[in-house]
Amino acid sequence: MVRREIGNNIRSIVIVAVIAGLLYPVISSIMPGWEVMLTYGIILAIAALGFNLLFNYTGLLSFGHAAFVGLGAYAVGLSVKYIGLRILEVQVLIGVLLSALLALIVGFIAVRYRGIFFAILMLVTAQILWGFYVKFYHITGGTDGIRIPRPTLFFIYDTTGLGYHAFNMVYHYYALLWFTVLAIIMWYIVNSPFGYTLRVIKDAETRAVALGVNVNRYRLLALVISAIYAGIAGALYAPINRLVTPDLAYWTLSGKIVFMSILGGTMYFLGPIIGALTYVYLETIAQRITIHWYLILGITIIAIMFFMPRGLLGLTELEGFKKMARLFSALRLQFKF
Amino acid sequence: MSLDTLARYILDTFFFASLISLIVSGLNIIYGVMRIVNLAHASLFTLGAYTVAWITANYIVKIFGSNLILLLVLPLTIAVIVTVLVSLVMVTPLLRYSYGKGDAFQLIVTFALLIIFEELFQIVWGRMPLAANDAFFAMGTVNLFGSPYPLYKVFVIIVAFLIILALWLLTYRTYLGLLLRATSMDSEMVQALGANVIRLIVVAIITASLLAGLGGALYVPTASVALGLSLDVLIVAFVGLVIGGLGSFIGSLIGALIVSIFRTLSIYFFPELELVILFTVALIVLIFKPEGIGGGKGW
Amino acid sequence: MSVSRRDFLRGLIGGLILGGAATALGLYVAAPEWFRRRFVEKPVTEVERVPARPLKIGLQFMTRGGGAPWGDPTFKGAMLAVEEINAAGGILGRRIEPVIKDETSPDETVREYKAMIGEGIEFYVGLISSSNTPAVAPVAEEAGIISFFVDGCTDILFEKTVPDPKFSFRITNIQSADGVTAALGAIKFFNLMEKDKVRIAHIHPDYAYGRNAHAHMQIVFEKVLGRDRVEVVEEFWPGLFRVTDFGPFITKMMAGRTDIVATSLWAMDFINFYKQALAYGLFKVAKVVSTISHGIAPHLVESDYPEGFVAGVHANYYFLYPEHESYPLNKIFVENYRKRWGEYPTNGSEGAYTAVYLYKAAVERAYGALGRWPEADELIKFIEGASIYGPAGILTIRARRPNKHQGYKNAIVGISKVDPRYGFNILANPLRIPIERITVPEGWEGREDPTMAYNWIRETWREGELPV
Amino acid sequence: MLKAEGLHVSISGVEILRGVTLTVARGTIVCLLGRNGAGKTTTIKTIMGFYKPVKGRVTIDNMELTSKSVHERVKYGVSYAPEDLRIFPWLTVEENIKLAAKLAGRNVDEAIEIALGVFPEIRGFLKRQGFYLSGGEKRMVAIARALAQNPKYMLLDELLEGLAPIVVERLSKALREIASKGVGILIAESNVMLAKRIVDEAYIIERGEIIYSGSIDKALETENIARILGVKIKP
Repeated sequence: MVRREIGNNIRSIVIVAVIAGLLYPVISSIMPGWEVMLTYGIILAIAALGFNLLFNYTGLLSFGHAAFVGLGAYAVGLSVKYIGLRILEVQVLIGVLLSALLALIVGFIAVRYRGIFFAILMLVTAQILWGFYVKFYHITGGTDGIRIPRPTLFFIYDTTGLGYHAFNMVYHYYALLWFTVLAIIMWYIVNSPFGYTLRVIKDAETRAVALGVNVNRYRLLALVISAIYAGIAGALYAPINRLVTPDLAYWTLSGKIVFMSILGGTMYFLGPIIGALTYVYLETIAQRITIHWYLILGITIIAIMFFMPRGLLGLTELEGFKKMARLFSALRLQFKF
Repeated sequence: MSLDTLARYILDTFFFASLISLIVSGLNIIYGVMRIVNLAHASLFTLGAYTVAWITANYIVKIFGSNLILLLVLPLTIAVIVTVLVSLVMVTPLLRYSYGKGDAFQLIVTFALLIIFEELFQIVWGRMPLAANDAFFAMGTVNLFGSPYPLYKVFVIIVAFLIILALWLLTYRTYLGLLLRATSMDSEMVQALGANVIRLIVVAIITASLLAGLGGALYVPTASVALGLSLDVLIVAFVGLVIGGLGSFIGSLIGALIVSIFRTLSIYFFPELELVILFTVALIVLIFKPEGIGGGKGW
Repeated sequence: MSVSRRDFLRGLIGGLILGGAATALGLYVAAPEWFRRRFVEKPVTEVERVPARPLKIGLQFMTRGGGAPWGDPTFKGAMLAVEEINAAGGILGRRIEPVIKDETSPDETVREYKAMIGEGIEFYVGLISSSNTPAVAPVAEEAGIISFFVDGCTDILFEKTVPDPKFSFRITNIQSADGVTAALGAIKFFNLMEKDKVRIAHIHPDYAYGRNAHAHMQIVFEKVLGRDRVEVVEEFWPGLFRVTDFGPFITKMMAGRTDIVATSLWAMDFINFYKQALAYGLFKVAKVVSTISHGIAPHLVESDYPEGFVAGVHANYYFLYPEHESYPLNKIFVENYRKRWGEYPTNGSEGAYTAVYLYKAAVERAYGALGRWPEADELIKFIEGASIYGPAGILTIRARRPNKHQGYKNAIVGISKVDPRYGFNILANPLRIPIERITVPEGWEGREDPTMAYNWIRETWREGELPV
Repeated sequence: MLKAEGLHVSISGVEILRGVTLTVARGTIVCLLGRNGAGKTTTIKTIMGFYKPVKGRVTIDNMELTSKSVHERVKYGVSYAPEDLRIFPWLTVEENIKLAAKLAGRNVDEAIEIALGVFPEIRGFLKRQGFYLSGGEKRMVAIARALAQNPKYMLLDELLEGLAPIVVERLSKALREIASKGVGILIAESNVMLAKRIVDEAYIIERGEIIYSGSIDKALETENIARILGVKIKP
């Protein structure tokens, strides 16, 4: 296995976070309205990170991660609707517990299967939840969804009084904080003995079994962690969207999460993050160019799959890019900066 | 429940099962030969439906009036031809090059193809739903224990039955069927024995497209066709596929029938739970028999 | 890690290049506009009384998928107004420039709405679905964009979601009026007052609109006919545009010996439903009352529609009424609309058309008072409480709670009938219902669960008596 | 003559074969002997066309096969029985053989007769599905299936492993019978003792290279080769 150095270290996470932080005021001043996408992007990146723990490190393709995203979002929505809870951290915790519980229940069965069966099992799970949200109108509000009031952050900071732009900005940095912490934790997870074991299981399952590894237990744990990430993303998604609807558990969202990770490059730790951030803008730009933007999306997906299987970060391995990197480091040595 | 109601329910169940089984068996042929679950398959169903709706309303009715035979046969034939041609241009090459590239790759590529189809329908046929119920009404109704039932739905059930029968004969009574079944069990070995698997793949995709296009063409006189139909159809077909078993011919039929039965039952008893029930059945089947009811034995 | 410094550099360069490329792409798309705003046009100053830049209007309707027969004419109505105003020189000389987005699920609709704000719209006309107005309105309030919702008329919007709106308005009649009008139409046209027992089957789309229509039709039946004379045989809740085969539903209705099928299915759902119901012979045994059957483009209501059922137009407007001879405003609108789009307008077209003109009228009045182009929060005062003559007659925007910012006009319901002059099925024998007789009056204070109108009817209507 | 000349094969960046050269003449049985992972299966699969060699060529009676795809090679008279046999599990034995004959363009009834001529036992389970066959039966069917294609050359991968000596004896006899009809057989084997029961001449492969060709007995006299093949040399 070729080692993918680029985008697989802890500093690059910090760099992305810092860039996402600095870029927000810049975008909002030169292209107002475009800055919200950045927030959506980093929140979806959290879900994509969870997805990739399963996909790249464990070798399981989940076509139903929207199940956990939806559960996280509905944890926020239902806790607001029925107990008036608005402290976001507590809501996130509820989302995490529910996602983990669901992952444990489904995973108990699902981790025994691979490939298409695992993908379908996850898809079916998500669709059942979706059916529940849609059909139980009196509990979930059906397709109308549940409106989310402004949350209280850090237990004491009530955001109700903030204006539209002020709240968006505050929430962006709040989400960014979650993102940074979660991404760093994920980096430690994939580079821990646990993470290496997952990779051994993925590449050579029989060898792992021979070494006495309980393969299914490892897979289950990976699924639970992955679900927790998606759940947190769902919970964080609710307040910025102001609305929780069954769409958040629909298979198209699962598809989007898969696509984001592929776009960025699933072989890289940073891939899903870059993918999510690029995707939200790609979607917006494509929508501006043409009303037939799904056509562009579809063609892009196919082109990436055939011609850029390593995704956007795969470009950094091109010779030209490497040459530039060498040039840059030579310059740096020369001038000692 | 009175007799006429019961009879209607049974016929409705079979009608829905007929359409679903046409799609599911197509999905299964492709899966059998290539090990690809083609998510874009339902788009061909929609394509067939759009073609019939468009051609009937714009040409057939205007040129030939409401001649029943022409209304039934002509749009159906054209739709099937269009579907197969489009499949040859768009679906076949993509699937061919996705062959053997891994589950993730294939699922993602076919998903993208589904999106592209959805958008192309919009460009060609606009955003309005299309309908062409002429054949449906021209056929009239049949008296079913005292209340009317649309004859067209019976016609669809019969046509689907004949198609399935032909498919069965093809699979179990011909050399091509033998080859197809062998390929669904072990395509590499078939190749090593001297079969041109790529050619077989093309044949399989065309057959599947034909079935899907026919399904859509049969469906459209009973309802209208709109954007988003592919997704709805795909999801139901998918449940049928899972229940019946991936890559199994008998499974396709069983799956379609079970989906249809549960759908009718849930509409009758718990209309709120229709989708939940369908997916729960699929989940239960996956847990206890992950290869599906008829799965695991090749096509 | 020993190599981490090199990793760091590579990561940095990768990030920079990707970031740069993304920014460049973004700039390529957005820059001309931004550039123009920054450097070419002079910034708006206090001295400048009317900004020179075009006036951007956001238009967002369901123009694809099953909702298209409804959303498409609505969009056309708005575009007609925009084109007419532009041809006449714009609003105070400002050309209107439409920014067009799609209305889909609430989630995506809100995101698109936000994107429109980013593109600098100054006012907004949009929305068909009752799922979407409660989703978009809070955002409109926060962002301070004057937004006219053409439809999406759920009572919840101005009762619960934004009880004290500033920037959001709604043109269509409130949703409770829809169910009430249809039920009253059924009682009148079918002479239900004379029947001993009425067996009703409900079939409604499973979201706010359907739930709402169900509640209001049911309360009117129960109140006017008397609770024990009404028997509900079945209730079906097919998901909006999710069911194409209504066979099982229809079979069950017929099995239950239904007299009246009460429905609020619309657009594609209604078309599929009635075609299958025809084939199953439902209309031979049961009468149908629909809140909304004739709300789609009139020519799409084909001549095979069953005749003689209670046809609703969402309690709003039909292109034949008010009669053209006595009300030329409608005649002109219908003719212009026909000339532009080659078809007859719907109540949605009328609503969107009137909304654009309402904005124009308000701006002009504000200009008269202030002597300059009004800010959004100044403009509100000129819309609240205002009345405007539209093609449908007079439309009044309510200024006080409950249902502040809701538009009111007289409701209409009729009988479906094939008209050889048009070659399609029209709404005939119009029954016009004064809106104040069927909606919550200003200042009424009552419970809002499920809606105020529901409780108002329950508490104030006299049992066994027709209010109109 | 089936010839492989200087085959170099890489699989996902790892070089598996490094210049393998061997020849099989019609009417002879040639054994490719080596440890697990030495490159036996890769050699056979490359001759069959499953792997494209980086360098080197495959010819049959001086006709170039290197660029031909797998299914075309069957038409030139090569047939193949893989290591895991790959009998189609849900087809009957008869259908298995029929399919092979048909794909090679042969008359089906004739082909079945020929196969039954070598393995009369098969007649007893002709209608049984492949899934329900025992290991020994499967191997017979695998050989019969290859034979039904009327090949000039047969490639058999690890056919004898794990069988009872009596079955080995039966299969060896059959192979000799087939060879006597003018078919060239290349058989891959890791067990020297089993190989010796069938044939004396062998190519010995180690780490992707042919390190010896000739008599097995002679080879075992060389300490190095004997160690590779896991045979203890008597003092």
